[in-house]
Amino acid sequence: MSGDANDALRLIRDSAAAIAPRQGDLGRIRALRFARPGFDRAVWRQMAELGWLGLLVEETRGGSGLGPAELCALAEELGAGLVPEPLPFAAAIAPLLPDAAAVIAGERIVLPAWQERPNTLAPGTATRFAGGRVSGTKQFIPMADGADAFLVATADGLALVERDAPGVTLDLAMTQDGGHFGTLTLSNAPATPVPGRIEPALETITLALAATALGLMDRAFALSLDYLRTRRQFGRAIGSFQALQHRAADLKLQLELTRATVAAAAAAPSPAAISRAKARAAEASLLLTRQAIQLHGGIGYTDEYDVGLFLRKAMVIANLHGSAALHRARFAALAPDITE
Amino acid sequence: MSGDANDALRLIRDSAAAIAPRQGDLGRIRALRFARPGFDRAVWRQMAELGWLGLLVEETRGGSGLGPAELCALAEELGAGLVPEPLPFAAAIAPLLPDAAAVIAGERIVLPAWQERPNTLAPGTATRFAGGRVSGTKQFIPMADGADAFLVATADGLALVERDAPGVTLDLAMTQDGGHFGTLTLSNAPATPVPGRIEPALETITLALAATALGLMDRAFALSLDYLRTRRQFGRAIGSFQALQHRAADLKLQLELTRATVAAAAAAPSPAAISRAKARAAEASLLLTRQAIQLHGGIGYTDEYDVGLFLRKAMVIANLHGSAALHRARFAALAPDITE
Amino acid sequence: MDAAALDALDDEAFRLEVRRFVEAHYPPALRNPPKRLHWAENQVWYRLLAEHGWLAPGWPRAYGGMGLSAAKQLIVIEEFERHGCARTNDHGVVMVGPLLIRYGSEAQKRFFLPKILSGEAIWCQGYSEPNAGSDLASLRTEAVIDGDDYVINGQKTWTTLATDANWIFLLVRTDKAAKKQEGISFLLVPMDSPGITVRPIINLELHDEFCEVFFDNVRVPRANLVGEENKGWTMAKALLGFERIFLGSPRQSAYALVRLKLLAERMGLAEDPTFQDRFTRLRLDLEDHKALYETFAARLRRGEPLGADVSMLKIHQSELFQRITEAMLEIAGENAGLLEPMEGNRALHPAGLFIQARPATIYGGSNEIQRNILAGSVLDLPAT
Amino acid sequence: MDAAALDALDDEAFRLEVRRFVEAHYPPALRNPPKRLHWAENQVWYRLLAEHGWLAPGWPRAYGGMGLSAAKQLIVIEEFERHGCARTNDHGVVMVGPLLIRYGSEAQKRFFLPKILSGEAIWCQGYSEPNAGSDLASLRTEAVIDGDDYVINGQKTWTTLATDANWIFLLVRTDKAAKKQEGISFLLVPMDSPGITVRPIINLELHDEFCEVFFDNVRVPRANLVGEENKGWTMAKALLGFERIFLGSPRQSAYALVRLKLLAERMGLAEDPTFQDRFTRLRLDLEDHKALYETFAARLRRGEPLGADVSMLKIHQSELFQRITEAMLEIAGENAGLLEPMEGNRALHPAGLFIQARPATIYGGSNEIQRNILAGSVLDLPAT
Repeated sequence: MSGDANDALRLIRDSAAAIAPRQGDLGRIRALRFARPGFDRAVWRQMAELGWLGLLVEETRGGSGLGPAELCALAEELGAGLVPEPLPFAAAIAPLLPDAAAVIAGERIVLPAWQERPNTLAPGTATRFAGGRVSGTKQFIPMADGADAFLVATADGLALVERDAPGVTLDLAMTQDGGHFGTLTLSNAPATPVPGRIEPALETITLALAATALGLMDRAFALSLDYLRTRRQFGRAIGSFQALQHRAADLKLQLELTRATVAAAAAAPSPAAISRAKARAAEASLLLTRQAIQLHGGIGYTDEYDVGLFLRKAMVIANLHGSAALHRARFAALAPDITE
Repeated sequence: MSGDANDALRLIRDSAAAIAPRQGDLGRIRALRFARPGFDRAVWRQMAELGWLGLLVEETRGGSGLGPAELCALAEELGAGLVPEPLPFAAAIAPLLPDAAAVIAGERIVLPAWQERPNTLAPGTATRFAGGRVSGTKQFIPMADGADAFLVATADGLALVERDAPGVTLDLAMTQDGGHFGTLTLSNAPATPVPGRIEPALETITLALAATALGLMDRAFALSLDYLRTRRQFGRAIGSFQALQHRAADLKLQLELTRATVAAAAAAPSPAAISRAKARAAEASLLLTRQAIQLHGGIGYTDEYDVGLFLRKAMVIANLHGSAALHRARFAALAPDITE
Repeated sequence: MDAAALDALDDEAFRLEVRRFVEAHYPPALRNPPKRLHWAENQVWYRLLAEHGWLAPGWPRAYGGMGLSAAKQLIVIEEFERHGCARTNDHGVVMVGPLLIRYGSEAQKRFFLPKILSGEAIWCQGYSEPNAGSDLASLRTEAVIDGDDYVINGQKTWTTLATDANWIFLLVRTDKAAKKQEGISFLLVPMDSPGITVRPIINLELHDEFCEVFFDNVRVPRANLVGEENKGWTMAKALLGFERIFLGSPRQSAYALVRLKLLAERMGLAEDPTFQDRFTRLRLDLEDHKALYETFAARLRRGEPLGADVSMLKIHQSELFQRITEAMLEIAGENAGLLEPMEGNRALHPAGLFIQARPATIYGGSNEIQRNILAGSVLDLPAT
Repeated sequence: MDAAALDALDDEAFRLEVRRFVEAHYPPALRNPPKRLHWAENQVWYRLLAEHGWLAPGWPRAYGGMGLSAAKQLIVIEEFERHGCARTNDHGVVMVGPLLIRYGSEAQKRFFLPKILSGEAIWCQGYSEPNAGSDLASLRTEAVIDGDDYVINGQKTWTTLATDANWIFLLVRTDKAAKKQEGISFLLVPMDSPGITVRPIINLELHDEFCEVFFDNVRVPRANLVGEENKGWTMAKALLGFERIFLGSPRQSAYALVRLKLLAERMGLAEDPTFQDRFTRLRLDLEDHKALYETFAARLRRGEPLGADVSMLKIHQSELFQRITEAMLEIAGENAGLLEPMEGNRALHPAGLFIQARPATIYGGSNEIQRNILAGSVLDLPAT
C-alpha cells in the first residue's frame, strides 16, 4: 500500500473521531436505544459535512471518489463507537442514486431494501415493478424508520420508493442493540426506476459490516484488557492470572486475524475475499464480545456497564448480509482450488 | 447396581493387575513392539487361567457366564496396561465357537475376520462360503499373526478357517502401537460352518474398545498429573501454572464423561449406548493423549518416555470398529428423538 | 398422601407421585418462564406448595418439612425441572431454614421457620460485594456491636430479587483483625430497617433480577446473629453441600437443545448435514452429561457426600448450555439480533436464550474458580 | 547472476529468479521429505547452494554471503518452502555465521566463516538442557577457566542432528553467582573433543533427529569464547530477531491441507458436506493466517523490526497444522493407526503427519511460553 493511500486512511480514521471517539463515553448511544428512529439526523448531517455520505460517489458528481478501503476504515471506527446511524448502507448505494446531491448533503436518507428471507446475500425476486408501481415485501432493513426513501430491488430492476408514498407500510422490530429492522410492505406503491444493479453495493456493505464488527470487537477487547489490568481479586490484578492471560492471548490472535483478513479484502475486494472477511469477523466478534462479558464477570452482565452493548451489537451485525456459515460456503464455492 | 455386581467388577479389575498392574513398567510391551506376532502366547495362557477367555461363555459350556460390564472392566485395565494381546476380540467371539473348550483354555486362538472396507461396523458381504470353501478378503484384523484360526463373516454365514489351511494368505501392516493389522485373503479355503451371527459380538468388541480407550487415557492422564506435580520450571512445579491447571481440569472432565458413558453402556449395552461410548472414547482418548504429550513438553516427544506409547495406542483404537463420526451418526439414526 | 407416606414409597413410585402432584397443581401459565419471576408472579406456586406440605422437602418433619432423603429431594427437583416449574423466592426454604435448623437458637427457629413456611418471610441473600465476587471471603460490609445491637455499614450486590424480600441473611465482617475467613458472621436483617437502600440492577436480559443493597448504620438486635460470632464462613460453606449438584443439572441444556431443534426446523436446516452433525455432537454432550450427573446423583442416593469433583458438572453444564445457544444464534440468520421472540413464539427466541446463558459460567462460583477447585482439590496440583 | 545483480532486481523478478534456480537445481528425490534429513542425505543440496553462492542469503557479501535485504531473504525461504526443499544442516549458516559476524573476533571470522560456506564445519546447537527447556536461562552446564582453557561439564539435550556435526555452539554458565541470565557465555567446541559423548534420542517419529550431548571435563581454548564472557544470553536473544517469523510460516499447514484433501478423496469423503464444512473452516484459517503472516512480512520488507506480537504467528500456525492433521486422523478410518503410508503413497500418511505435527507446539518456545509473551509484552497484562 502506498504512503498516499495510508494517509487517506489515517485522515478518514481521524475524522471519525469527531463522531465516534475511541475513548468517548457511550451516552449518546444509550440515549438513542429502543427509541424511534434510533439515530440522530443532526449527526447524520454532520457525517454528510465530513464527506462520508459521498465517500464512494465520483468526484464529478460531488463525492469524494474514494473506495472500499476508506469505507472500511470509517466503518471500523463507527463500529468501535457503536454508532447507530446506518451510514455504510446509505453510502454504499449513494453512487446508484439519481438525486445524489441531496443524499450526499445528508438532507435525504435513502436506504436499501432488497431482502425477502433471512440469511442471504441475494436480492429477493418476488417483488415486482411494473407500470410505475411496486408490490412486494422487504425484510431486515436496519434503521428503516429513519429513511426518507428506499432503494428497492425488484425482479424488474431497481425502484426508488418514498417512505410516505401511498401503499407503503413499514413495520419495525426492535433489535438487541437498541435499533430495529424494518419490514417494508409495498402494495402498488408509486416508484421511479433507477438504473444499475444493487449487488455490488451489497458486497460493499457486507465488507463494511465485517469492518464494523472488527471495530466493535477491538474496543470490547480493549475494555476487557483495561478491566484485567485494574480489577483485583484474591489480592492481585485478575490480569495476572495465567488462565486469563492465555485466554486474552487467544482473543488477541482472533482479533488480529480479523484485522488482517478485513484489510486484505478492503485492499482487493473480490466476493471471495469479502466472504472470508465476513465469516471471520462474524465468528470472532461474537467470540470476543462473549468473552468480554466473561472476563468482566458479574458486572459484565449488567446493562449499565458498557461491555454488554458490544455483545448486543455483535449479535445484530454477525448474521446481517449472511452468517459466517453462509460466507464460508460461498467462499468455498467461489474459490474451490487450493494449492500449497 | 447391586453390591454383588460391584464385587464381581472389583474382582475382575484385581485379577487384571496380574498382567497389567496400574503402576507396572511397560518393558514387556516395549519388547513385543514391531515384532511378530506382537504378543505373548504364555501371557495368553495366563489370561485363560484367569478365566478371561471364557468370560462371556455360559457356565454350562465351561465359561464364567459374565457379561459386557465385566469385559469392559477388564478391557479398561488392559488398556491402561497397553496390553497387546487381542483379548476382547477373542473373548467376544468365544461364545459362538463350537470348540470353545480349547479356546477358553487358551490353547487355540481364534480371531474374528469380518471387515472389507475401512470405517464400518457392518460385516462385508463380498466374501462367499459355498461347498465348504470360502473366498474373499478381510481387512484390519488386529494381531492376526497370532491367530490359529479365523471366524470369518461371509454372505453365507459364519465360517471357521484355519490359519494354515490351503488357499489362506495373511499379509501384515505394522501399526503405530507396535502391533499390526492383518489382511486375510481366502481363495477356496476349506472352512467349517459356524451357526449364529457375528453382529452382537462386534457390538461387544466395540464397547470393549471404548473401555480400552478409557483405560489408556486414564493412565496417560495420571502420568501427566505426576509430571505436572514434579517437573519444575521457572523455579516452581509446572503444575502450579494456572493455564496448565485449567487444561488439566478440562481433561479430567472429558475423562469422567467418558467413564460415565462407558459405564452406562456397559450396564445397558444397546447399540445406541455403545455408539455414544465409542464416539466419546475415541475423541477423548486422542485429546487426552495428545495433551499428555504437550504437557510433558519435549520429553513427551521421545520414544523412550512412556507417554508416547499411549498416544500411539489411541491412534490405533480410536477408529477401530468405527470412528467417532461413524458412531455419532449411528447414534443419531438409532435414537432420533430428543426430550427435555 | 402425607410426608411420611411419601417417604415410605420406593423411588420410582415416589417419582410418579411427584409427577402427579405437579401436573395436577402447577399453574400452566407459569411453565418455562423466560426470566426469573418476581414474588408477585410466583407466589401462587409458593403458596400451593405450602398448602400441600411440599414446600420444604429437605426440612425435618418436626419443623414442617417433608423429611425426605437426599435421593427423594433430588427426584422432587428433577420432576419440577422436567415440568418447567418456575423457581420461587426460595432462599428462605433452601438456605435460611437449613441454616437455622443446624445453627439457629430455639427462639430463632420458633420465630422464623413458620414464617418461611407461610410465605410471610421472603428472604434474599447478602453475600457478594462489589469487590468480593469470586473472592467472597474478602467481603468488607461490617457489623460493629453497639449496646444490644449490631450496626451494619457497607454494600451487597447481585442480591437476587431483593426488591421482593422482607428479610435478608447477611455475611458481615465482625472482626477486622482476623484472617479473612475468620472474622465473618451471619446476621438476619429486616429489609425495612432504617438505613437500607435497594437499587435494582438491570441485567443484559433487561430484567431487574439482581439488586444492590446499601447499609447505612443499619441496626439489628444482637439476637439476630446466627450461631457463634466470627463463625459465619464455616456455616456458609456447610450450607453448600447438597445444593452444588443442582448447578450441574442437565435441565437448562436439555431445554435449550429442544429449542435449538425447533429453531433449525423453522430455519429449514433440520435436514442439513452440517447442522445435524453439530446437533448430534451437542446432543451427545448432553447425554454424556446426564450419565455423569447420574453418577453424582447415585452417590447422593447412597448417602455419600459429594466431593469437590462436583465442580465438573457445573463447568460442563454451563458451557454446554452456552454452546447450544451459540449454535442457535449462528443458524438464526438476522433473527439472532431480535429483542423479542420470533413470530411472537416464546420457544423461538435465540437471542433471548443466548443472553440468558451468558451468566451461567459466572454465577455460583465462576467457571474459572471451579477449574481452580478441580485442579487443587481433585487433581492435587500444587497451589499457584 | 551474481549476488549483487540479484539484489538489484525488484521483488517479483527476484522471486522468479529464485524459483528458476530451485527448479533447475533441487534434487527431485529430496522434495518434501517426511522426516528431517541427515547430512549424508542433504549435503548434496548444501553443496549445490554453496557452489552457486546461494548458501548464505543473509550474510554480507564481504563474508561470502548474498547480502540480501530482509524482504529478499524472506522470498528465498518462501520459494524454497514452496518447492518442498529439505532443511539442510543449516545451524552454521543461520546461527553461527550471524553470531560471529556480529560478535566474533577477526580470527574467529577468518577461521570459521569459510569452513561454514564450504561445508567443512557442520554445526549443532547446545542450548536446551534436561532441566532448562522452556526456562532456558536456568541452564547449568558450566565452563570453568583453567589456564588457557575452559573446562566444560554438563549435559545438553534436544540437540538437533548432533550426530552429523563436527562443531557445537554452546551456551554455558561461567558465573554461578550472577543472576540467571547474567552468568551465561557462548563457546565454540569441536565435537571430537575428548569427553564429549553423543546419544541419539529416538522421537515419536521413530527418528533420531535429536540427541543428548554429555560434557565430561571437555577442554576448549579460551579463544573459543564468542564476544564477552557472561554476555552470552544477550547475544543469543539478539540472534532471534529475523528468524522468529519463520516459525509462523504457513508452509506446514498449507502442505498438510493439500494432503487432507487428498486423503478425503481417497476415503470417499470429498463431497461429504460435514467434511467440506470442516475443510473450509481449516482452509479459511489458513487463508487468514497467510493474511496475518503477510502483515508481518510487509513490516520486514519496510525494514521495521518485528515485535513480540510475532508470537501470534507461531501459535496459530502450529495449532492449525495440528488441527489439520487431527482432521486427517479422524477421517482415515483404521489407516489412522498405520505405521507406514497408506498404499505405499507418501502423500497418504495421516498417522505420520499427525505425529510430525505434535512437537510444533513445543519447540521454538512452547505455545504456553508464547502466550505468556503475548500477555506480558503485547497486551501489557501484569506479571503472574
